Amino acid sequence: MEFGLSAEQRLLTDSVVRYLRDLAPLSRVRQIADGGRADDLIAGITELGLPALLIEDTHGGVGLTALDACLVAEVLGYHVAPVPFVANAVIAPTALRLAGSPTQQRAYLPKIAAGEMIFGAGLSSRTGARAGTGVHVRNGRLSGATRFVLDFAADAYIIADSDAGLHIVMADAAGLERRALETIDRTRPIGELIFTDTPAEPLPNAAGAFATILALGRAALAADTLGAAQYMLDQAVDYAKQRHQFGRPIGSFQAVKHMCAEMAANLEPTRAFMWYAGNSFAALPDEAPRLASHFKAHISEVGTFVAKTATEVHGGMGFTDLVGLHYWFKRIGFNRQMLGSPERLREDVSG
Amino acid sequence: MEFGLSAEQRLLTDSVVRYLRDLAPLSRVRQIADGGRADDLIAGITELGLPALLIEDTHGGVGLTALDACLVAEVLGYHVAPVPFVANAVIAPTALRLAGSPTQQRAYLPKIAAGEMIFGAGLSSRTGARAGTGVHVRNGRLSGATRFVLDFAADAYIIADSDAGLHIVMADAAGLERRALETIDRTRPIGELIFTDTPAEPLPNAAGAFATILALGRAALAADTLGAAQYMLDQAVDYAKQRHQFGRPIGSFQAVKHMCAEMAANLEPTRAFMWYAGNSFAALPDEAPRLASHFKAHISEVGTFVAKTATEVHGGMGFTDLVGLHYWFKRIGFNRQMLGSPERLREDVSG
Amino acid sequence: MDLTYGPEYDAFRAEVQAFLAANRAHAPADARPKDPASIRWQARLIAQGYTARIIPAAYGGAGRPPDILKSRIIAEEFASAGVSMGLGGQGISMLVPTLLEVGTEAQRAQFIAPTLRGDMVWCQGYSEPGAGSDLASLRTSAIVDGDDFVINGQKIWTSTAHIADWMFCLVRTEPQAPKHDGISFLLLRMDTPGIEIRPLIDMTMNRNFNEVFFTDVRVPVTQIVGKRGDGWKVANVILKNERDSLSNPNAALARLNALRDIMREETIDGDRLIDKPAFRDRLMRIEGRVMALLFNDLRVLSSQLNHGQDASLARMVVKLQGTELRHELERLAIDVMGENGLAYGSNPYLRDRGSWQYAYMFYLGLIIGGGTSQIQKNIIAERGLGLPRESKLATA
Amino acid sequence: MDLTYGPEYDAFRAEVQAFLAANRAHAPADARPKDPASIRWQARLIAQGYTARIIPAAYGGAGRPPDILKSRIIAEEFASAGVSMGLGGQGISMLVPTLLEVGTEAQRAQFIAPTLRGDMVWCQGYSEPGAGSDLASLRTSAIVDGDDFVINGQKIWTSTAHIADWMFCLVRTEPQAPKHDGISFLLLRMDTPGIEIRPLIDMTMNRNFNEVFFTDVRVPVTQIVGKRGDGWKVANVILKNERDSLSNPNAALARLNALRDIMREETIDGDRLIDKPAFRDRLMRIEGRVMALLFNDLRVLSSQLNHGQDASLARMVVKLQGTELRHELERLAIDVMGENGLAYGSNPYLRDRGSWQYAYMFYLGLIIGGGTSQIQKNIIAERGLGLPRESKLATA
Repeated sequence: MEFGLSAEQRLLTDSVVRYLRDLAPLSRVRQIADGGRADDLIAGITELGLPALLIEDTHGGVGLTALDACLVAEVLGYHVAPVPFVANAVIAPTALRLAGSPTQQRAYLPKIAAGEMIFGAGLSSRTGARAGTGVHVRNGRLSGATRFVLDFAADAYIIADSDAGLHIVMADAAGLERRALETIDRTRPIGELIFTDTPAEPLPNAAGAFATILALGRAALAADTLGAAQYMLDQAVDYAKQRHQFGRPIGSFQAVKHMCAEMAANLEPTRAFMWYAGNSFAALPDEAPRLASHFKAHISEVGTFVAKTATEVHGGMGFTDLVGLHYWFKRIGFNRQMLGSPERLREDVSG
Repeated sequence: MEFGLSAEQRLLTDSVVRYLRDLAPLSRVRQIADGGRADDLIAGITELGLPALLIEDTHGGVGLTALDACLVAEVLGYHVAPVPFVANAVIAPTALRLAGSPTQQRAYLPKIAAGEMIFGAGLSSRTGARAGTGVHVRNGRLSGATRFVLDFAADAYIIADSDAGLHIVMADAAGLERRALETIDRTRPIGELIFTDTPAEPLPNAAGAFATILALGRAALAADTLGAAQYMLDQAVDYAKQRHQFGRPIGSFQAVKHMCAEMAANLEPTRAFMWYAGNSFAALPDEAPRLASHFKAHISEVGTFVAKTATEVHGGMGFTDLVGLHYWFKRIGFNRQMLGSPERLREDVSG
Repeated sequence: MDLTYGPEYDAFRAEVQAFLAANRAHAPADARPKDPASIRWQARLIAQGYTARIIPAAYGGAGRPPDILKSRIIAEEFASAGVSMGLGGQGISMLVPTLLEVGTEAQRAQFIAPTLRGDMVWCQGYSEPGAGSDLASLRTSAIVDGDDFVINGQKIWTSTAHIADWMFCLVRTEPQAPKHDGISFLLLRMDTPGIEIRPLIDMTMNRNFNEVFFTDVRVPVTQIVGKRGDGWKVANVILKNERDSLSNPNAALARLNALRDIMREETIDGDRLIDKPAFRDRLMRIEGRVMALLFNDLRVLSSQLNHGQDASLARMVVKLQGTELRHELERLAIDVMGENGLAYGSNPYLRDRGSWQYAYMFYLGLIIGGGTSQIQKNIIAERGLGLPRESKLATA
Repeated sequence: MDLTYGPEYDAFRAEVQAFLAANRAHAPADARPKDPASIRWQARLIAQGYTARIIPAAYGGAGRPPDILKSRIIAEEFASAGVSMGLGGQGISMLVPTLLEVGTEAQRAQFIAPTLRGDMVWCQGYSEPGAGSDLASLRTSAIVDGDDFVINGQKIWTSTAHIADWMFCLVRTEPQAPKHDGISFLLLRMDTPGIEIRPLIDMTMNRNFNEVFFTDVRVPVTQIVGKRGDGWKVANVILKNERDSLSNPNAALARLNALRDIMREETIDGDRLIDKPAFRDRLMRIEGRVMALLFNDLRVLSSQLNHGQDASLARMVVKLQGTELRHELERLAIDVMGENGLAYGSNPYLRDRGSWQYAYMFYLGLIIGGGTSQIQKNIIAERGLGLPRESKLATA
């Protein structure tokens, strides 16, 4: 019995940590958030094998597990890494593996693994469609709109229609209008896709697979929040040790101390939650969707609390752009809403 | 413009405070909670005019307002007074005034005012009927059951049936079974009434009046919670000043200080809420039910927080029967559920 | 209990309404410093007695007698009409009352009228990177050299520094004195050589603040308000007023109603958001809290009108409760809008010009600024409840 | 990651299950001190190695090698079968490990076996009315007079004092020494003259505790554990173990499921409670928190089995999170039951024998007791996160 990370898992996350620490420090994140290109970082994480993570070696991938994807997502959140991941490395490979035809798998998986194609994902028709959205299929072509498309700067998209189907749509397809949407989180591009009789390639086995695909996307976003919240807590603790007011470190005041303790007390158990939920995709696949939804709902609440409290511990400095803490604050806020807000997730699991 | 208490209102509450401080100290409350009789206290508050409060002088009452009833309820809560009030002095007089015939008013109001009759109230058919309850009328007689009857040790009851009707039932009526129900709050007797073709006297104008009757009962229970929570806060602050640990008063530790500050910050604004909601029965009668429900929902949440936190400030002592703080804790818990729990109240006002 | 204002005030309210109806076309959408339309509107409001109301006419104010209800009626009517109340800023709200209280006659004559008119814009130099909660530990130094103070150091959180003509600031003039006794309150021109202003972008990505650096900045010794070493007292004449204005429950009510509108209009999977019970429950919970603060505010107002009514604790909790409430209210709005609630900047699905995310962050700033929630709790516990003060060392 | 226990342990689990199937008829519903059936059951469990498992056979224990997984399997299977794990109490859980660690051979021989058998019942005398959080400030004095300590003072929170044969307690033997250095750990018979026991009723209205008063109580000087003045260290050998057991997430899960059953069965206005979205949302929110602690618990277990896995912070937060969670879970149950949730004592509408109200209050007691939440937060901040300690004066 061992409920902890393996040496390989530690090596994997260490390699991503080292890469991001060196090549994606806050100054680089800012640059990309301000509109700079992330090509070199995308190339770098591709070299590290991130898009290939969930792809079997027969398709040029490294064939790791859902838990490994969560661990990587956690590291990406910790560094607010401005790179595609949740759609391109998690949702798309999983959709192709579970719902795609062998031909589709052979066509696309090697390209994702090699970084030759980037996939976005537009699932909003199935995760809470807002007015003006919804995707309908006629004669194999799509009409309608899907919003909040993850990893928007992509070559192709996995699209959920309003009737339990999944499709691949090329970014340059006829009748496809792409509109980037600005959000508070400038580390991750999202956008809207508007379809007008747009050619699409259906994934033949979508029906039973969607729950798992969505769950894995949720787990990855939730893991990203865990990482981001851990960073904010670490920063708050550091700041509380260094910042002096009234002649002593603010971390020696009981109020500040207890704010930090409450963050840790809420956050630390979510790590085991992530391990268990991530591991369940292999160990308890029937329970995985429920566990992933519960994990995302829970970490979203904890993350919101940590984001606010860590900012408060930083005092006015936390409110400025100087220390950049807000990138993590906003990333947590972004993850909270995407692919299911806490209320919706709790509704999903209460059946 | 004056949004505060009048000199008369202060005189009224002062007289009740003085009476209870002298004649209903904790030792006396305990005695009654342990089964002792409260006859002398009931006589005493009758002499002070409490049951007569809302009854017009033409019926032997003192003709005061809903706000005055809330102010008295607040004092009763502050002293966990083990006496009838919410049903006997608030719900029954209001029901008779708004829904009763002139004959009924002449028959019962003077007796309530003089303490010659005590009324209980069983409204559960209209405030969230649990399985096994519900009251039905056939040929003017009642069948069924109502539970959680307030001021249970009574001579007669105001009963809400399941179809918007109100009735007077005598405690000694044929076909009436009375079962006392033990709850955590031993300062106020409640019970169940089981009707088997029980004779009852309908109140002819019940239809439009029920909302106001219920609202006033809710406001009174809510005011009781405010008083009880204020007592718990006062005790916690006193204890924090007196109790020493680690060589200094515990109230000088930031954690304890902030617990007290949070209680005060949440509780203090509820006082104005009570004034406004209480005053609305006269000043803005159409808005009164909504304000009373909102007030009760809000003070129930604040009260729950204060009850827990004040107990925590007392450390182990708060958990014992020695300081008796639990009587207030339980009174707040009791009020929270009676005549509408917070979730139900919020559902009521969200229409 | 009497919640009416009485006939004199009803008449005054009608007068304000009439003024608004007749003049609102002249009002700028948002009064901004140095904006000619705003300055014209300001002059009209002073003439009418609707701003600078109780400041003597000799100093350019409206010279009306103090009347809390009339001031409130003006505020209520302007708010409900959505019309600008004229120029704000720390010169008008903080410096003018300070000079009225402790300035010299010459200072009053020189500064108050142009400030009220909007011809002289001020910024405030109090906080420093190392002196936030513990403001009295500030280290920007002013050393006398001839007829001048020579200032070196740094200020932060200086809103409007980049457009201000003048700054009022706290500097350390007596380095040997105990920390509260070594501070002086100075006035200085922002074009004095040696001042450098750098924008301070905040988490909303706006330039709401600046940093200001001083290198050998020379200020005539006459430009001191109060005596040398009395700066802490001078600043505290009005510091306490600042906190109340940050958390107006009427503004919270307006936001709540705007959120309810969104919930009635927007849908998810075809259902109106207002019909989602979990969201509705949260909305009603917030509404109860808004009501508590609205009525609490009325109580505070009444206590200012009626002697013998004590509302000091009620007043003391306003900033803590009000800012936390707004932060949560804005968060609820984001949650009900879901992914659309993330919209910011140029996003076409913004509601209310993106103000929900903006206010969600801005109110977190207010929870921190102007006396953090932690400090508010200390104040409530010590001054409101009489709990013992910690030793000086431990007052965070 | 491997959540299975492996074949050896699967076999062991089967063995435990077989034992339970064959023997559960002999188990008392609740093991109680001095109850003959409980004492017989205890003997059977020791013989089987299911309690007192790793205590040497020479002292009356089962003498098995330590095996965390087997211990956990036993606990899991007994809990899931709802069978008593034998006698508990502070003698077995606290005194026995203390004597094993720091007792003399004579003390071990005299006390451990009868304690394990249930023939010798103990109570603990640590807390005093003036020494709660600040336990080391205790003042009950023990002065040497000839061959005896003479004890005067008072203890509080002494559960089972009224049925105990012996007490282990902390007393002040060196009044001149610094407060942590003046304490000794004594053993004494409860029938010693001069001991008075008064019941301490708590908010649940049960006698869960007592007060114990000492007036010139004479105890032979040989009945000390450790040296004079070492009592604080002796007590701390095992004090830390106490805290974990107060908040078992598996128990929280069982309660959550019981609550869900109530919500499926009970109705309001004819609607099942589980169909009320506001309650369901709260239930799911609590379920998420229960899961977090369940998996956290698994992580702590794994860290005890696998070297190099650090779960110290994960372990440190268990008491704080677990007790607050239970208190809230019980409160949710009361809320969903509404007025029926108020039932207590003889009320015919009690669910689960009134345990919801009982546990709601009892868990508030646990939030306070065994290291209050405030103290837990200090520990997490200082030991878990490395934040600076306050000066000694300020450690509350």
